[in-house]
Amino acid sequence: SGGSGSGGSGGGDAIKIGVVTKTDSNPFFVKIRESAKAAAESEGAELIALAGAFDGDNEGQVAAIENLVGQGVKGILITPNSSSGILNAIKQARDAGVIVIALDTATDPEDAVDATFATDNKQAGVLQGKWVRAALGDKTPQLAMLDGTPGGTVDTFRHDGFLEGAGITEGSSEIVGQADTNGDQTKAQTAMENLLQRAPGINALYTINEPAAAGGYEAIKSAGLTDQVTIGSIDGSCTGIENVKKGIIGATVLQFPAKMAEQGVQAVVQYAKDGTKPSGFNDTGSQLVTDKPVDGVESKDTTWGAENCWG
Amino acid sequence: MPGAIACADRPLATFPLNSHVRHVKDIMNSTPTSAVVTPGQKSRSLLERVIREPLLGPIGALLLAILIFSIITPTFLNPNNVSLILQQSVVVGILAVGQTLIILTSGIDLSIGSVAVLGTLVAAQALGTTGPFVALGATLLVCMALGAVNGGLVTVLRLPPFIVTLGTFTAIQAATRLFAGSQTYQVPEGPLTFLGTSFRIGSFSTTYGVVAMLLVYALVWYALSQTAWGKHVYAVGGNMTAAKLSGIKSDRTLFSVYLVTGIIAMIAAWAALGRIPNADPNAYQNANLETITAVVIGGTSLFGGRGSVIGTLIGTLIVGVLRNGLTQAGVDSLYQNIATGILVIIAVAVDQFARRRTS
Amino acid sequence: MPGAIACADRPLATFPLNSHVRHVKDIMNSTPTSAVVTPGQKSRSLLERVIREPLLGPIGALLLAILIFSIITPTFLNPNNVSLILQQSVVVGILAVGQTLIILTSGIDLSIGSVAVLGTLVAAQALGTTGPFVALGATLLVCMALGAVNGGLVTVLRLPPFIVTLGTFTAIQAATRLFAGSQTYQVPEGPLTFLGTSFRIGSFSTTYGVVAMLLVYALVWYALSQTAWGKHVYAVGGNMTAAKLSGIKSDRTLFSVYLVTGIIAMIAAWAALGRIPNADPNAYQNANLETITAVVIGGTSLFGGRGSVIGTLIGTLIVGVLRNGLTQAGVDSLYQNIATGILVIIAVAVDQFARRRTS
Amino acid sequence: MTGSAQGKTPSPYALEARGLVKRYGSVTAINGADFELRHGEILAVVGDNGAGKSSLIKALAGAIVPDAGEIRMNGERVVFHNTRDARAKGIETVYQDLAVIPALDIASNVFLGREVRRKGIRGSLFRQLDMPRMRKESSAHLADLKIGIKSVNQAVETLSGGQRQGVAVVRAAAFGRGVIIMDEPTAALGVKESGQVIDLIRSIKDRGIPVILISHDMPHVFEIADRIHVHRLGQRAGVVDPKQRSMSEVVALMTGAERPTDDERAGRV
Amino acid sequence: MTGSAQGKTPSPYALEARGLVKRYGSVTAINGADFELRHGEILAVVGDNGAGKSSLIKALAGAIVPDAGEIRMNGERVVFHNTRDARAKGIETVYQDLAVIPALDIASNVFLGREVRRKGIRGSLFRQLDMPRMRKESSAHLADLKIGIKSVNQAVETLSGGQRQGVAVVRAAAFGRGVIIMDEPTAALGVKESGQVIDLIRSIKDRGIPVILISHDMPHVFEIADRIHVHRLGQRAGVVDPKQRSMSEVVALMTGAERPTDDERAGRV
Ligand SMILES: Nc1ncnc2c1ncn2[C@@H]1O[C@H](COP(=O)(O)OP(=O)(O)OP(=O)(O)O)[C@@H](O)[C@H]1O
Ligand SMILES: Nc1ncnc2c1ncn2[C@@H]1O[C@H](COP(=O)(O)OP(=O)(O)OP(=O)(O)O)[C@@H](O)[C@H]1O
Ligand SMILES: [Mg+2]
Ligand SMILES: [Mg+2]
Repeated sequence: SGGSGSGGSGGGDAIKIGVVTKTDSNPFFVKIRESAKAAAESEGAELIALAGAFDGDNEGQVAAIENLVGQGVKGILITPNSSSGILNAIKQARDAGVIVIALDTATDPEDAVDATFATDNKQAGVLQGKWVRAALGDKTPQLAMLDGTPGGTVDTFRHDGFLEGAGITEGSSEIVGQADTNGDQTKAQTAMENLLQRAPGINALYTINEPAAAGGYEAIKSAGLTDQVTIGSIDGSCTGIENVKKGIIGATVLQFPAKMAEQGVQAVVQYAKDGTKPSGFNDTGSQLVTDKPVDGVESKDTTWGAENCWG
Repeated sequence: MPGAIACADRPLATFPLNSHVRHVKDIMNSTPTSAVVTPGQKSRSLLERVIREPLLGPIGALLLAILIFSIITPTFLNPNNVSLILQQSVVVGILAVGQTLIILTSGIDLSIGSVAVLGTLVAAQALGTTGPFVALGATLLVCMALGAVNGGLVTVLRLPPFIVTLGTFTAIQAATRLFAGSQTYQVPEGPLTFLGTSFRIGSFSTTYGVVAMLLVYALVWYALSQTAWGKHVYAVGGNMTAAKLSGIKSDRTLFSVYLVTGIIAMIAAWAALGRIPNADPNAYQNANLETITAVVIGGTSLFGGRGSVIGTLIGTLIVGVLRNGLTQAGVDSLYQNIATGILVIIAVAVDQFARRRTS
Repeated sequence: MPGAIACADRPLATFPLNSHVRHVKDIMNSTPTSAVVTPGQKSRSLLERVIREPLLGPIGALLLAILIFSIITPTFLNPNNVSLILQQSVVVGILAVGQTLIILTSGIDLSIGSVAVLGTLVAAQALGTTGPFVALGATLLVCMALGAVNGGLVTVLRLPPFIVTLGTFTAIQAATRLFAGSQTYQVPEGPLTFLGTSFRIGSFSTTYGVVAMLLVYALVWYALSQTAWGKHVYAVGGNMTAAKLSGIKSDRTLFSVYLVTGIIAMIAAWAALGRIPNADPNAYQNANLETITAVVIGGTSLFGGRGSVIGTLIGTLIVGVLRNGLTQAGVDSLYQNIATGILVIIAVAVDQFARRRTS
Repeated sequence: MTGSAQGKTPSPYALEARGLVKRYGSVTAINGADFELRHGEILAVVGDNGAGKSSLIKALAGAIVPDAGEIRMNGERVVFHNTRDARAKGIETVYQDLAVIPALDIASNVFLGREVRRKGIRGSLFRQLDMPRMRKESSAHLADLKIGIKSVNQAVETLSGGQRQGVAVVRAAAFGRGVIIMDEPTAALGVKESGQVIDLIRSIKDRGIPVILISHDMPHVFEIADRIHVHRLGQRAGVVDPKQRSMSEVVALMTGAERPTDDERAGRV
Repeated sequence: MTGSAQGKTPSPYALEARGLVKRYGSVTAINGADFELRHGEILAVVGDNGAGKSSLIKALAGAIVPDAGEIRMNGERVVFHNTRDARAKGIETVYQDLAVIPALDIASNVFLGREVRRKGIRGSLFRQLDMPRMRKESSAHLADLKIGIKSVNQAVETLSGGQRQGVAVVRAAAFGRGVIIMDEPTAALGVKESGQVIDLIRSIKDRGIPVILISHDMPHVFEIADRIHVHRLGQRAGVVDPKQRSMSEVVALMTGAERPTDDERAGRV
């Protein structure tokens, strides 16, 4: 089985693996890329890392898959930009005998790929939401939401999960402001500054990732409202954990990108060796990290976080 | 040879172009309906007419890139891989035709990609309630309407195309997301994905999208070089005042270019659904920069009035070849970006060098 | 009044400008060192010299926007909010000065944001091993070197600025990510974040970054309008051939513009660290489009040779006011984008209208 | 567009203007100018630099829309919104700044705005241009002027100043049916080439088409003009008969050193 | 840059060229042209359109670099890589296409490339331009030409064709010290204004500065030139003495209808 796409030529029998991330810019994907590189090296495999040009660059990811298949890889690890946008290319790759593993983001339907190694982003959002709500105590939430890119799969899962966890419905008056930040700190800061001008009573802040949280915090700090606003976030980068420790972010949800990448690479190598295909959704887990634990949400402290963070 | 030679009243035996002078005089004396042409035209084959001298640079750069990649990677010249490069170039390649037209009029279209993306969503949503052909018709209408908005603002209000299309780009992109509820829409196989269908010519397999792209190029090449409309496009872009004084309906020409670009965006939207049967409001965000790059690499002047659509095709292919070839060579995307940045500059430098040689 | 009047050999009592003619003749007869000037100049105050007629349009658009937002929102004219708008404009505003210079030479700089971003990372990383002033020096060197690369490719190889800076943009962005491992680097408070420090003038609090921005504008305004270098920049952008024939060191002028833009990018990098004390390889990705927008809204021609840096300041503020004002008015971000797109077009339309009135 | 003159006896004027005004900001380029062109005549327009000659003929050619005043052709009121309107009435113009497209070849420039399509379906359906024919015709016309153009495929930007002017002259001469206006058509031309343009103007007159010639070249003007319109300070100072006035008198009129007679001032010569 | 002529007796020529060649692709614009300009003389250069006159003087002014041939000033070999090199030797040129910057005002155009800075620290340290002085000087120079320019703050693009030419002429006349070259300086000028340029050229000669005048206006040429260089087919056909040859003979020489004498061919007049 397999190998039909490789053309049989090339030097030696080093297994070639492709990894296609959403972009090259997000440290999360950089962590995936680097962990995959390291894992591949230790397995004696060769890894080619490609990426889309921006969040939503389906064409770029499709081209990357096509070019990797043409190059003769055994398996492709991909963090799909949109859960359904690149299914054709994935199917063609699988038809050519390449196994495709989704990392971080599941495809829709899930069995479009051989296997998925991912965080449950919705669940991560729920954790953030629950914690923020509990930390607010009796106060009525006055929530600002610093979203990522409108329409991104992960962005939507986290956003929806947060609202579910916080017990707030979309469109409710408890949401006093929302802005798209593309997960970018500068944009997040400008957006938060402007939101605070309009709604100085904001007491809860959802952020799509830790850079957005840092940007939001800068704005809150210069407005002198640090005591008033509870900030939640998702990612688990070491900078983020550090920020939790400093009290800049109230709590963050730690993800495990290195686990996803390592398991993915190992699965491809396994397949190349004996044809065993991985399958199904493999949750790599998410963990709330905070130094201010609340009742009803299981959490770990920043010391644990600093040991398990990435980047 | 000095241009003054036709003034010579006496034969100048030592003057090489004298025979040409006589020839011109013969024409003057011949009956006006005779088919005598000046020597310069006689020797022009179709190929020469399609590939004009200024294209030698881009073609050279493309061939050089192909040569290098076929040497350093074993897979690059596979028919499959060549077909892939073409398929990957389809959407941006089609959009780049519209961009060429607009840049020829000394404009620029930053909205072109967003129009096509909105087109894919209109098609996908209309498909649910109507048939595929109505959906395609609706897409065409929407894309043309947006082209008309751009064109109207540029011609009637005389606003700078950069600002107009930046404004519509921003507005259309946001409107698309609202319209789509930030969702993506799957499109089932059918007429809407037709341009993604493969077929074989001998052992070479390609898609109808590639054919559509080549057709668009051929059509617009024909319109630009063989019709009065084309001359007017060059005239309007080369010197608007002179074009007006020459009695060209410059506003109408300008407006028509934006309308045609709308139609081209619709074809690109169709091809995009063929390539990825999933309408996504976040797709093709860099199409404006990518198309402009293809146009400029192809030797078209950003100041208008000079250039050709064939150059743009070559420009598109150069970018496609670079991306594919670098992947074949096992280069990671960050290094690919560095390499692409440098190679694009080199490609244009080769062009400049070739041009200075021939002029 | 016809321009021919100075030719009049006899007094024309009915002709209103006749006194002016006599005036000019007086000048001719006066000693060359006398300080007599033509009436046109006498009445020009400093303000008039700074705010030239073509700026009335952008200024009108800005005032209109301010008026509308101060009516529909209660918070807009708060000193705090005004200060915020200025602070939010600092980085793009400074970069837009460099962009203006390059556009005046009929170029374009797509790399300007990426140079500044690389600058922030160089500063942040150098800070770890050296002192803050060495770090700033290193940043200046890197930014100037990149400006020199752009300028060298444009002047020596005569490549189109669009392609050169697109190439360097792509390459620098990728290189920055590699260099930083896509990590962000926190910068502790100190000289590197100095431009983020606030101070008060009366009840109005602002940052040194705002002051730096205004200083950069003032300096470049002076250089453009009061020095020979400025005249040469306009000449090179207005008509390169004529500039060359007039004996201007056109290549040197062009190169110097790219170098100065490098310096300005360094100042922007410094201001960026003041605003967000965290060097992020992914920041300011849209700076190229944003700066070009500010320049064009400010009335500078993308074809070079016409425009002013004061217009760019107003253009920057228009964008800042729109974004802030729409948020104050409670408009959601997608609707904000739609509104911004449309409002930017309206701002430029107001400008065009004002211009047609005055010409 | 039809004015009150309809139904009267045919007008003696091919082209006529009354009280034209055109302002550019604070500059009044045309300041209430009158103008009359008789059928079949060659009318020279002379005047100092900046007198407003080009502005005047631009108004007559539809290139600028006057702020006030009216224009009549054959006694009938006409309004030109653009050069196309004027062209439709048979008015062809050589502009002082030539109005050629540098990057286009000579043949395309000559036929710009009135391209010839191929015969048959290639022309009607596919709208293909008959480039060979346009090339042949342009090169025949240009050969008449003997300005030494090598090939009509050349881009206009590669031509010398005089050759460029030749292209503009040929374009107007080839297509004018009603009135041909030439704004300093020989300014960049050599002695021989100027002579050929003068011959060309004469042959246009022989075809019965009136010509307006703006020129600073007094010997040429006196050689060829039937009447001379003297323009000064944005107005018509008067119209003189070259057989009754000397060159130096005309120059004096241009500068205002001499006064026109009442008939001259009223254009009755 | 110093050639073999050094140390010899002083050259009779202010500017001199031998065997200049310049090709544009397949067009040879200068085809082995010789050229001599004597000290203090006015040398007219005449020739058909496209004969290569502009190309020749562009080579002399450093605007194009010839493919072959050599140029000497006062007998000394010079190589001009650009117009700055020629300017540094005192050669000033009015180009046929004027070389003005449309968007800049008149004063800035006149002083372009040699701006005057303010006195004192404002000029030396802050490098501020002395715009009032530049304006005053330009308007004084322009007033001499009487081309009716209202204000030197006007952008050049708002001027009439003739006024624009005046600006270019003034610029060259004001700054030339070695040689002044004028390529058809009166082409767009009116009778009076042309006369003023001719007077200006005479006054330049009176200052002892030699002038090269390209013109198609034979009466002007014969009025003012000390010698006439006839250019034909990219070469010097000969140099004639306007006192010995008639206008029609010179025109005949330009077209090749008449042959120059051996002395004329060798430039020995
Ligand atoms: N577009 C314009 N904007 C401002 N002023 C203008 C414009 N066009 C012409 N003028 C002014 O109008 C006046 C008349 O110009 P016009 O070109 O008609 O003169 P002209 O008689 O043709 O001169 P010439 O003999 O030099 O060609 C001049 O003073 C000129 O500066
Ligand atoms: N940049 C160029 N590219 C190609 N050909 C050129 C170029 N410049 C000049 N030529 C050609 O060189 C020849 C000589 O041109 P040049 O301008 O020197 O003639 P000229 O004697 O000044 O004519 P005119 O009296 O019309 O100004 C012409 O045939 C012209 O077409
Ligand atoms: Mg004129
Ligand atoms: Mg010439």
